Amino acid sequence: MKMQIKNGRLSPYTKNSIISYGLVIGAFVIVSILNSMGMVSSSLQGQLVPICCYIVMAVSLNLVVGISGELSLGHAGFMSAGAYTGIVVSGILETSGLPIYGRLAVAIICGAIVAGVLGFLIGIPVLRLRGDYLAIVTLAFGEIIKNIMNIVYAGKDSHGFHLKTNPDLGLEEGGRMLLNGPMGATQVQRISTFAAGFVLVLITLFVVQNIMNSKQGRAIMACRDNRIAAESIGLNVMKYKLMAFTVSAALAGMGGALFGLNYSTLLPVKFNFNTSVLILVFVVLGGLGNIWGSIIAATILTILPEALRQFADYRMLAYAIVLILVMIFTYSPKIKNFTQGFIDKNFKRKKPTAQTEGGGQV
Amino acid sequence: MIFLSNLINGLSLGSVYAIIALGYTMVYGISKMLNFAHGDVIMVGAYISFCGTAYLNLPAWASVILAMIVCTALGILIEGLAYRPLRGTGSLAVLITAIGVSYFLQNAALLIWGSAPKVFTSVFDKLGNSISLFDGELTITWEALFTLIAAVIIMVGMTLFTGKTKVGKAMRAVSEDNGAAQLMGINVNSTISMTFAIGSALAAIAGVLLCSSYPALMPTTGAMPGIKAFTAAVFGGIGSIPGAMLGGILIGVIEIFGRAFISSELSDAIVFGVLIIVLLVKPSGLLGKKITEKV
Amino acid sequence: MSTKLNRDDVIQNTVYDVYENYDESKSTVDEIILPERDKDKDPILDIRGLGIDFGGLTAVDEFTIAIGRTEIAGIIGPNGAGKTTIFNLLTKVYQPTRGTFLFDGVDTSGMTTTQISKMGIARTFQNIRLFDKLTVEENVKAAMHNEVSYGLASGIFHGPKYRKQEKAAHERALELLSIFDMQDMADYQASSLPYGAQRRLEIVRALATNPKVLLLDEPAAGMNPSETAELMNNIRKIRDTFGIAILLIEHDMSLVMNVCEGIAVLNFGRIIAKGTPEEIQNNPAVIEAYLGKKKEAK
Amino acid sequence: MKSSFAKKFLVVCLAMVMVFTFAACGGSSEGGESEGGDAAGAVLKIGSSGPLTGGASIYGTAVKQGAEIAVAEINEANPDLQIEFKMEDDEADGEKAVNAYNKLKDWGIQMMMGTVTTGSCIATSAVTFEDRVFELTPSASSADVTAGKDNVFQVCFTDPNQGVKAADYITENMAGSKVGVIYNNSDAYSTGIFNAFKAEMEAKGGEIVAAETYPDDTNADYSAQLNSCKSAGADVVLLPIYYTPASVIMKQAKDMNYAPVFFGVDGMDGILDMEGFDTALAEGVMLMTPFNPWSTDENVASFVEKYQAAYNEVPNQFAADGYDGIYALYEAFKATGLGTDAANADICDAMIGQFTGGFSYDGLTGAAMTWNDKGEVNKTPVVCVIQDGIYVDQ
Repeated sequence: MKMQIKNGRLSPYTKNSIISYGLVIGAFVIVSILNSMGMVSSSLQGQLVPICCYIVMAVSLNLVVGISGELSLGHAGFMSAGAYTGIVVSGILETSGLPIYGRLAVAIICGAIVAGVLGFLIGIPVLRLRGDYLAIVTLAFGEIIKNIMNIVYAGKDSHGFHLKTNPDLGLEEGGRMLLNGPMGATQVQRISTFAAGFVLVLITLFVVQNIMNSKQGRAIMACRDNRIAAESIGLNVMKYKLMAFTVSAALAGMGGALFGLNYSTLLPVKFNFNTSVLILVFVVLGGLGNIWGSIIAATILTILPEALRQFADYRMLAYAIVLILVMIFTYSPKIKNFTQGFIDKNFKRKKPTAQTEGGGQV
Repeated sequence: MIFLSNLINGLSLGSVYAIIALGYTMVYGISKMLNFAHGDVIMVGAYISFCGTAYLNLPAWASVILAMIVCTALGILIEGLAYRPLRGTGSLAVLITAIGVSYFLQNAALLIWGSAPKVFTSVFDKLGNSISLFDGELTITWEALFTLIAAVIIMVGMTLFTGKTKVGKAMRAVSEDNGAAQLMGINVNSTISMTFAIGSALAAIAGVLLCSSYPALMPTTGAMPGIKAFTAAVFGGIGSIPGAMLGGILIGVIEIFGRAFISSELSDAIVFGVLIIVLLVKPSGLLGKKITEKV
Repeated sequence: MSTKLNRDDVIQNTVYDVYENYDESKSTVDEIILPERDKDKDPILDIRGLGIDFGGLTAVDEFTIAIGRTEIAGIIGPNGAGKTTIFNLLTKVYQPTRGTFLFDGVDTSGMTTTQISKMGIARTFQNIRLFDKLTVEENVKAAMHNEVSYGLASGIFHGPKYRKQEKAAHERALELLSIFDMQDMADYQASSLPYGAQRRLEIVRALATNPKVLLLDEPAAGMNPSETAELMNNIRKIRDTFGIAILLIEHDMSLVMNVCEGIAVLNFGRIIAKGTPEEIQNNPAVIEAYLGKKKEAK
Repeated sequence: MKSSFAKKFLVVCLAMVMVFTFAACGGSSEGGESEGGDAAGAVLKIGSSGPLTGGASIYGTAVKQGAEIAVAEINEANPDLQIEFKMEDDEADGEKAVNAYNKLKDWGIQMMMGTVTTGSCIATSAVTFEDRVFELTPSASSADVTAGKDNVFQVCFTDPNQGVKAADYITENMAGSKVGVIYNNSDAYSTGIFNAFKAEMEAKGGEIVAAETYPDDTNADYSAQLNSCKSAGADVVLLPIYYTPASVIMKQAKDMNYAPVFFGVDGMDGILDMEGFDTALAEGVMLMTPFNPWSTDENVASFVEKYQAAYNEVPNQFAADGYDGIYALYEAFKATGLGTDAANADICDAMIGQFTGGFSYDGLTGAAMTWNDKGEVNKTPVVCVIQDGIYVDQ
């Protein structure tokens, strides 16, 4: 049973990391070149930033769902925390003379910090629960964040920054409303760019993949694979789950800030349960714990509804059918067995026994 | 009086949640999956009943039966086509498929019935005016009354069914231990189909009751009550029939009370906040079984 | 009696070198079953009247034994006697209803599983509990989290501290795996290992936490006689190499009688006998517990 | 292994989608007809986006149908200037609306008659402003839609405008009444009207005894809010909301024997056409609407007739807004004297000149509509009361 593992063989993490970076950088280069040649449609161009955001969201959620093994249905909540923080910060800095990229960077960092702190605070109670109970509580927190955003009003004028739960901010003439309760943020200066999105995706990949390949990542995955055994070797399960949750929330905050600053308006309703589910779909379809799978799934599923526009009214119906079929096609044991022979022939792994690999189960 | 009136409304809304939650809980109990499409089966049920009365001129009771039949068939169909191929692959794959089914049902309804909301004629329309007490200070609608009664009957019925009948016992066996039940000669597939059938029939009833009280019927009608009922099922302890009932009623009452006495802006936040607190104190819900992992 | 070797010796010497220096005849057991060589030191585990009830049912009661610092001790008993429950009590998976135990002289009341592990009790599980989707090496490295001490920032940025400690951890993991000659399997996914290798990996993982006491829950379950024989050697080897105490639960009497210096027999949650293997073999209460009373046997 | 399979599958999918998108973006997959049109020099491409699927699709669909009637009329009447109209779905979501607009840009949009819903319109108008594409929204009514953007104009009233008008009407014609309000606090439209209404009521000395909200939830229970209004003694209940929740509120009010005067805004229009709605419930409801399908006006009657023939339903205000939107664009464009081959930016500037330069249009939703430089329309609101299932002008 000697295998060819030693000399020069890449560890699975390194290999996956290279694929992920390669995909992202390759896609960026290709799109940039095509763009400079004027070959990218407006439709795709307009989606470049959102795609980057959704990749960040998917990869960060993968850290919780795939790597830490906890089903979270409230990821959009952290996205909204980041988005609104980013919008407010960028709005405050608008008159500061900071260059746009500097402002974007500060806004994104602030978004990450606020979402991260929120993730930490929410994680403490939430992670005491398990399985579907944890899922429902993350859903609840996501809804609560959305609900609270509905009553937050913020604005700035020469007296500085105002934050209230009613619209009477008493802004003086020339003051500007930054957050307007249920109307969300309006008149946002759109400063997100594809290049910034690209950098953000790289940062996210760097953080998540390096964590996976570190002491912390091992501990997080150990807690996922077997909680009792993890405790028995002295791992503080709560600590590592919280770590994954917080990092994931912070990354989601970054993605949110980028997203928020890409549109001139942003309603709190945008970050409802459906958005959380959408991101979860990216993660599951891309494969749990599989980072580059998340990247591809986020990209395809963001483009797909647009690509299906020609089906007009049947568009979302087609999307639903595609989603169901893809799930059955990739996860059904029967179809898997059917294709197994084919795969074995073509992609033989160097593993001693052919047990199923990671992917499917929580 | 305001209190009483709100309480009655809360109980009525809660009863609808309870009936929907029953469907969630049964399906969860037996197949350990969160069937997010359940809310949309409610919507289909309501549409069928609407079509029954509006286009086929059926009497109200017949349209309800029609809705139950169609939803039952739909439930079995969904389970067989979308969920069965994924059995044993872990709950997450099925969860996403359920979301796909939910999208599918909503968009199919949109194509069939259009986006314009239909006004659902209450099945209790014939009973005339609502009950008026205390010189009209307090009114109880027939819908509220019958919803509550229906919820109680259904809960008692389901408890008896799962406790006494052979099929019900088979369901319990499958939900306890799928593999062992199979070895005991229980047909797991048909038992699970049966559960979906019952859950979907309940969904049809819930849809009719929901739309009798809140008559605007749209393709997205089922979504939010679905999520609330799911919350209710977890609140009461998912997998437990009395738990679903209790959870549903409590969520309904908390929602209405929160809206009436605290803040209508934050009523959802209050509902979810209470849920979180309860789960932190009792991690498996009010009446849920404590899950212990054998070491 | 060279029971204490340092690790480097082991990796270089073979098991058998160690065994040749080991004088088995000197290991006798007294009433509190401490081997001669451990007598002058405090026991590593001093378990006093441990008991736990589940609902109204008493699963374990008045469990009192002491384990010497380098002793190999065994707990035997029929199915359902409460053996694994004792392991769960010792690792604080359950908190005891009554009694307590001292570990290395320290009262463990109120400690958590994690704290117990940090103090130096490691265990394996009757039903194997590996980190299935991690590789063999990662399974071992995961248990070395105390010596791999870099923080989250290093984990993210992979700085010099990360590289140094990861390299050390990698070497140490291979070293530990080599005890069972598993270093070549380091990159396999844990769940893909054959059954016996999974059991061995669990032991290696437990050892990686640097325990003072190793609890083995049915280490020979599912093994054939030759594998069991090998396991026996390995158990002794581990004790000698690391100088630690080993407490094991086992149904395989040949293993227990050959390896253990002291044995406690459990029935219905209570100790019905304790002593050396010979004493146990000749104890009527034990025979009754295993074979039943004569009139009940028919 | 299976996940490797999943990956392969995904890769194939990605490749397909990429090909798909690039093929579409290659610019002219649908370009055949439009190029032909350009050659003739007489096709004006007007795009729009609005919710055609999802919960708000009723509004988008109505605008689309109304606009299509107008387009058909124009194309029949004027062979020299044909209008090509294309409406993309945006699900009332800002992100999707920008996507839809970009899709229209690939199609070759010259003017935008949209976006239908407010939130989406704020998102697209920021983009059309940058791209210098003239935008006339039929129904996005928030002041934020036009704020700071010289290229965006509205066919409908702004929300604050409606709130102010409602408060004025109530304080003048229903003096002394105690007003309760039930509004959707997660909706910009509803909140916008309410905030302006409240401010104006305070200024005019009107009394708001209860202001109740509900979250964005189509099947919510409103009994708690109604109870609050009832116990506060409100005899007029302002419903600055859309007609779907309003229909539920009316039913629940009847169930609890509460019969205030309901006062609706333009979102109330459409309530009588709801399938299955008991119009008796709406008897006596007052509403401010710019469009009355039962009006005896000749243009309105002709539009209603065509609309009913084509879609078998009574047009609502959104349909009329869509119709007016297309006509206003058409008339103003003719007035600019530009050819259809003009650059978007030129069309945009010329159109802005028209709209702010005294251009006036007689539409279904108001006679002699004019626009100010803030993009707001100036027309007279009509308060109707529902009697015997139709609107009667007050």
